[in-house]
Amino acid sequence: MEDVFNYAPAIALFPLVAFVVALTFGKYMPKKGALAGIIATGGSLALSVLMLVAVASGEVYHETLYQWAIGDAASEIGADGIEFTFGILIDPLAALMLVIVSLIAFLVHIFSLGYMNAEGETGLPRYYASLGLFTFSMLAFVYADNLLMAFMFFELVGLCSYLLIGFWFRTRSAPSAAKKAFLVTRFGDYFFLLGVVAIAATFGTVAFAGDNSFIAAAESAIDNGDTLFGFGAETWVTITALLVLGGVIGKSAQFPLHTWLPDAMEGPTTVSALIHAATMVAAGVYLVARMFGYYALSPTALAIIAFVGGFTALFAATMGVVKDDIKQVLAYSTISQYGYMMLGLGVGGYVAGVFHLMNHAFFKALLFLGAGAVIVLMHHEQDMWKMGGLKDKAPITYYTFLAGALALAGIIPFSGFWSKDEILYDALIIGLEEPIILAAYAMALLAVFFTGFYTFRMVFLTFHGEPRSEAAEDPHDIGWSIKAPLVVLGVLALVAGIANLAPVAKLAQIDITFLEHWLDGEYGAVEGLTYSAYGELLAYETAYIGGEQLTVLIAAGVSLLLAFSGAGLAWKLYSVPEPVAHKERLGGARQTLESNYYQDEYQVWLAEGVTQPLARAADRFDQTVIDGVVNSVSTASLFSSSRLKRIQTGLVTNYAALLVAGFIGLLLVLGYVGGWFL
Amino acid sequence: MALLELPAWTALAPALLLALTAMALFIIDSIAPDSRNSGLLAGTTAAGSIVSLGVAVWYLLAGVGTPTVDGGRGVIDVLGNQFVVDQLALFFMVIVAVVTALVAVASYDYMEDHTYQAEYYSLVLLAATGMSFMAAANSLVTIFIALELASLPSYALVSILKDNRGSVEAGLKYFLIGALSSAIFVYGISLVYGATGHLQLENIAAVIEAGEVASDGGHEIADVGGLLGLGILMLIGGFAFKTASVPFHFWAPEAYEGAPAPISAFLSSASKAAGFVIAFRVFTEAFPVAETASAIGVDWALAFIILAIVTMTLGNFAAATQNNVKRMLAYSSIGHAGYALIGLAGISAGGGELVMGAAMMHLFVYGFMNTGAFLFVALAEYWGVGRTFEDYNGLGRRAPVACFALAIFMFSLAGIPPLGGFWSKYFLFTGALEAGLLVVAAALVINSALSLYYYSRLVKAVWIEEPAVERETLSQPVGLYAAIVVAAVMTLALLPLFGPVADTAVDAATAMLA
Amino acid sequence: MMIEALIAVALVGAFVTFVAPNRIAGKLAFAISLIPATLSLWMFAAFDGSGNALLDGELAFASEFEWIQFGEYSISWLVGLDGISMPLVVLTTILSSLAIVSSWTPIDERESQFYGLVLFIEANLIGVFAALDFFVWFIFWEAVLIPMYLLIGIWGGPRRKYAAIKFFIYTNVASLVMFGAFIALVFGLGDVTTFALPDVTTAMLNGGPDGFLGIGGTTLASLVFVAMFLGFAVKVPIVPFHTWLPDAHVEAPTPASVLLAGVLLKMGTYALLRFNFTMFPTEVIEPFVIPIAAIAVISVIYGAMLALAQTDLKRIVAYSSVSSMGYVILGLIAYTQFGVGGATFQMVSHGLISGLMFMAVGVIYNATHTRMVTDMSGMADRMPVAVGILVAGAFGYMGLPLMSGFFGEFTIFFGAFGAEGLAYSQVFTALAMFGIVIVAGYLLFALQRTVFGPYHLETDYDVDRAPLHDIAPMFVLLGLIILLGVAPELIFEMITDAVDPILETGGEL
Amino acid sequence: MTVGVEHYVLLSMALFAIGLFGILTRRNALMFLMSVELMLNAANINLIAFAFYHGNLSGQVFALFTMALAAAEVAVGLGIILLLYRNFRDVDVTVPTTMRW
Repeated sequence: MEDVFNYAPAIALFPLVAFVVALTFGKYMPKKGALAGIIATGGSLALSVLMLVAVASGEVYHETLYQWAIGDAASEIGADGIEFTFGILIDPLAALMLVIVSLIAFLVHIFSLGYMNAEGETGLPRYYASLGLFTFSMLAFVYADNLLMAFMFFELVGLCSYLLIGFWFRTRSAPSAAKKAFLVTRFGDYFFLLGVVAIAATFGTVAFAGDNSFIAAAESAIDNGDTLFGFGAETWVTITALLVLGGVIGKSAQFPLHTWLPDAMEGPTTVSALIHAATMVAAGVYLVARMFGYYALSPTALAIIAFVGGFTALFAATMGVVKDDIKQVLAYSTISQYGYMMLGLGVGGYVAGVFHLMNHAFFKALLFLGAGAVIVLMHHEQDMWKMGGLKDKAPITYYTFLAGALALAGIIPFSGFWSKDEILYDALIIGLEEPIILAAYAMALLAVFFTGFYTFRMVFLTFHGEPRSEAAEDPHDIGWSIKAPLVVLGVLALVAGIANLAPVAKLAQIDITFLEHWLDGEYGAVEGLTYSAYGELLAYETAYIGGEQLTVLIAAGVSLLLAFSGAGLAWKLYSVPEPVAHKERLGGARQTLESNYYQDEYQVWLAEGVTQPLARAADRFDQTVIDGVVNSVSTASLFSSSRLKRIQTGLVTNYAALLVAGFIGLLLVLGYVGGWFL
Repeated sequence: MALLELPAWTALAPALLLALTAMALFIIDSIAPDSRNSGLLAGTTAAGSIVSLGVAVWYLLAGVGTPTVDGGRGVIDVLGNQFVVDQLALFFMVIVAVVTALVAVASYDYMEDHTYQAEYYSLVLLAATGMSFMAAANSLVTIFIALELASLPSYALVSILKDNRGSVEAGLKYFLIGALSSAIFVYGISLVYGATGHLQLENIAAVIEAGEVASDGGHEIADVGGLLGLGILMLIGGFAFKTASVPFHFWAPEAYEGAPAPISAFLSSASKAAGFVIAFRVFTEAFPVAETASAIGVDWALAFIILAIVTMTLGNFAAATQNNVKRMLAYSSIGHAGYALIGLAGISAGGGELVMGAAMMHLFVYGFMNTGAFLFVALAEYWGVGRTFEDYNGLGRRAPVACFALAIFMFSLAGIPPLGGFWSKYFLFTGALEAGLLVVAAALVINSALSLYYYSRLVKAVWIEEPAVERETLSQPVGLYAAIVVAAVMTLALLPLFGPVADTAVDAATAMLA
Repeated sequence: MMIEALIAVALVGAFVTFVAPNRIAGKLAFAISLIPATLSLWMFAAFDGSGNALLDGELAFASEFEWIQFGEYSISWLVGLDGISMPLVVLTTILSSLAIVSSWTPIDERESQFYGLVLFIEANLIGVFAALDFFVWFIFWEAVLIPMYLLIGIWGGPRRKYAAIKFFIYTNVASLVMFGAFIALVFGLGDVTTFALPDVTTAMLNGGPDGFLGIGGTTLASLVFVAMFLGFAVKVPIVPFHTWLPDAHVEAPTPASVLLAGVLLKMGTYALLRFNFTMFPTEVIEPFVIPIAAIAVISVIYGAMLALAQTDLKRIVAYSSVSSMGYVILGLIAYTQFGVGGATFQMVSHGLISGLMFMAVGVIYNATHTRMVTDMSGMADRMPVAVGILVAGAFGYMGLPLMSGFFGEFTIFFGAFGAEGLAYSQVFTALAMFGIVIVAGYLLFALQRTVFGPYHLETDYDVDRAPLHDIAPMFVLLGLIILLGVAPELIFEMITDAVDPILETGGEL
Repeated sequence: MTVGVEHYVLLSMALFAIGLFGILTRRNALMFLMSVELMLNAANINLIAFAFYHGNLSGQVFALFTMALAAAEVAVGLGIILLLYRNFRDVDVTVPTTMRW
């Protein structure tokens, strides 16, 4: 079975080929490169599934395939050489993620046929090429076997995101949004790269897995109580872990680097679905999961992750409440949901985090594609206040979208409920010991309410009530290529939860937590990259409110209650024939919420109010002072020249006089030195 | 090489040949007084100087002057040591002959329709003879005579354009300053004679080394140190005049600007070189550093250090903002005099032969690049395009070859590779450093930066600037072009082929300082 | 004799082109330039050198003979290649060929002179990287000035005369200072009577100078180190000696900019590596480590900030070159294999990328006759291919992985971070690294303003797709950039091989 | 009684100074020329006196050469002064100032 792994590189290479094909021949091809993309991603999907099966059959794959650079570098812990390589690591986590990514990519490619091609877009080859490049980078990132390789493809997906957000480059807003997206994430990546460099310089390796992985090295360093770059080993690990976290926060749009994601909605909705909901944004969280062992070594780092996650979850949810643009709502919900995943990982809920990552990938992709469908229906109108009543006109869209919404809101039995609930549960049991985690838990819990509210506000405004515009009266019709992906994802949104019915398992004492076993390497696993292995590293105490089962019930109950009440409120307010905005009820909070807590303002201010004036000042300084000195030298010498040549008066008698004077001067000097006058 | 068979006086052949050619010209002129056959005259002059050049080179190759221990033929002295022919002498005879030849060829076109051609060429040759003799003169008497023999025709040559106010003014100023300087010079000679009782260089040296004057009951030389010092200083004045060094340079800008361009080339290259050769000879032979210093209480090199710095600075700074190309070149040649003076300034220190050798190389390369530059001005005057930088604008379009040569001369003067000027300038820099003349070296850096400005300014004018006036195609006078091209080719070729020059120069210097 | 062949072909070619008629000059020059290009590629393949040229390593294609005797000092023609100079020679020849092609469009007067000068520069640049005797090296080093002065001065922009003379004098003065310092060093070494760099290096590392003009040996060494550093700092250029660069770049015609940024700046860093960081024993460098590292960081950040304030595309790229050179200095001073090796790699990489950027900007300028960010927008609408390449180049400049720039920068950062000899190396690295954010800032800003958004152009020219011979060279460069980004070992191996001896002799800084 | 050599030297120096003074003050070209002659003759006095003092003849011989050359110099000088008069209608040396700076 393991020989299938020899095809592992192809998973990423197919889309790369598609990229080249679409870029070069795209404009001559029937579907402008779409077919190449579909075939490639299809192939990747098939191979990924094969990998999944292979792993299920107990195999794992960890090979170094290509040597990028080797050299001598005395690392802090004494290793004196280092290799930077490209390699593939396929373990349960990677295999799972491969399937998710290739599946979504495949579906999005198909969807694009209806969304882009049918709409007669120009520049389709560019579009499909970018998609192909993205899929390639993302898949390569997923099964990267070392941190540097991960970083490199982490950057590349950023590039693709830039290109795709700016797809409609003839507008003013899209390029600006693209720039912002790249810059903000780049700011995070700065810390990431610093972290990579630091880890490489510290441990002389950047491998994720194996005995010579930096995780193992860090562990032993902590055990030996080494001093690394003048810090205690654990402190240093924390520092480097947090540096890497910078990249995570940037990519996964966590506070305070979340501001780019809403703007990123300037891109085609398909792109939003693939990149800015399901996969690229997940890269950050995935990275944390990938090197979870490293974070597990540092309680501080974990606590920070958890808190940031919890805070972001609430923070973003509140902003989603007041948005009128359907994609904006989804954007903020995405931020919020990734907050949950961070929280889950932060509290050591490795399985929960990954679980939610998977579910979210499905239902958020679904929701975005659904939104895309709605936008097609609405002749590219995105304001929910202009929609309404689409329920009957586009049933498939409606029901799939509803499935996604229920999952997002966390309504049992939809997938979102299970994963979110598990996260909250994990947070709770830790929180009972750690107050800061408890705070994070509280915020996340509160966010559940808002999630339910904005989700169903969106649903009701879009699909229920009376049509509020002639576009809504007679919607544009949509083809199979749009419907099919929606159905597939809709089903997944409904059933994906089965993968890990933890509460049920705990209550009914039956062993149905497949995902947990999966990630715990019961089928196949790489040494040290298993849930239980991480568990040993974790330093968290857990506590229960009167027994485990009770705690489970309480946790699930509370979150469900909140979700329902949020949804109920939305139903109360908006599920009416003629819904009206209720924002004024928010009073003072409204302005703050609508302007997103002035996050963009201060970041823009940092860029335009601080940096640019600084740059201009530097430029003035350069022009006047530094260059001024240079020029003044020449000016001075030319001036002195024009003065000096005046002694050549043209009067020969002056010459004689000057000559004699000069001679006497020389005489005096020599005479003085030679002492002739003494 | 049947040289030994020749009588000793033939060692002076390079100089004598020049004199003979002058005579020949007189004969030609007296046969056909009002002939304008400039071809014949210029040809004769060129031929004579080329023969003289050939002989000088032949002697050098034959090993005249190289110490017999090195398989050479040793130094040959003539007329009871009034003249000596050694490598130094031959080296400078070569320079003089080269410049003369170039000037003669160039003058063929420049003086084409000039009345007094025979006079012109014979004067050139007489001056050249004087300079050639200066190279060999070995006694203050012969030095003074040779120097005057070089000067007097020069005065006449500068003012040979009788109806050209500039030429006459130049001649006048040159002459007046010259007369004054030679008076000072000869007075200096008298004082040295008074102090030592000798006019022949090595005898003077002998007295100074002995530390006492034998002829009169033997009193200490130090007693007359002031007298000797003043005399030496006045001698320096004489050389400074000939080499156009501050403060005796005042004649140079006007003389070079006013004189016919070939003459400017002649004076600024050959005459300057001649001035330096006597300075080298006198100060290496007659006034051995240490003893003289003990006698007059001061190292005379100090005077040259001061002169070098002041001269190069004044020359370059004054040149930087000139508008008249010829005048700019005049000042630049003052600046180069300053560079060459480093050779004398550094003699006293260890490794003096390197400095002096470098200075000699510089004068050699200078003989090509500076002559070439002035000849280009001659060409411009021949075309009648005007005298200022603006007038030169865009010449590169019309006369690419000449302007290419000009670029070569300018960059070579600026000491930028891949051109001959690079070696000599950087060897001077190197020598100055080894001699420990850090101040001088620093001055050299500053000045060469400034010189870059005005040299490139001329290149800019001919190659970069747009022509101010649209001019029809320019004629291509054979002689001028030939001279310029030859000079340019030599300047270029001296980069790879600099070895022999460097060897000869350093050997000569070593021999003098030995 | 291979190196001589390279130089000779270029020189002869230069002369031939100079006298050739204008209309064929471009094609002719390109044809001629292909000879050294292919030749150097063959040499690259056949490269059999090992070790460092100055530290008695195995030279490739070496040749030596006596040239000039100056007193007791002998100057000999000594050329040869090692792992450091080989890639740079290839870079030079290839970039020259491409620069020639890229100038077919913009250069429309006095072509023969133009292409002659370009070939002349090429010859000298090859010489600079191949020469191993100080005087020979210095001749080529200085000879570059003349053609560059003329290229900027004749075919440059409105302020070309000012820019040309500024470049000319500024760099020449620096060279004089450096020259004097080195000569003083050789005299200080006493028993050394050649200017051959290997001999000087050996003498330096075995005891160093025993003083000159009453200056003690160690003091002399330090003084010379500083003087030479300053001399090269102008050429690199390092803040605050950089002000000639933007002027020269902005005024220079595209191909000149390509060569200037692509190769001429590398002369400075190359010389720094060869002289300051190879010849001098570590105890001499020691006191200057912190200041130099500080200067490097300042160059990176300050240069980037300056670029941020510009609205002229060429000026932006020019200042970003200052910034990038800061990385190189940081890598050199890190004094580790990855630091120095990465710095050398970055020389090549930056040569390719900045060359590409200048070409792309040039192509846009050919079409729009403006370089002002404020004058245009939406260029991607009219010249998609050129813009595509510009964007690719910009991301290369930002250090996008799998492009050469990333490898250079990453290795430099990695080498610097753990550098034992550099106190606070982590802080310096972190500060310098922030350049990658600023560079993204100004490049993306420029892209957003110029190539994206609705099409608009201030100048009234109708913009059309660029001709193939403008695009082709950029594709070649892009290919090389990606190739080196994916397979850096192609040259990194020989580089490290040549770098190691330096570090061994130096010992730990 | 014999006159000490130093008196001759003082005399010649005085003469030299007079000549120099003339050069610095007189603007008439001929006066200028004569002053130069004075300076040359000052040198001659020295030479002859010293020749007498040192008891060798080279000084005297040289003095003869000097006179001859002085004569030649005057010849050339007068020629130039003639030209000066022809072109500037004046023998004032401060008149020709077309070339300066």
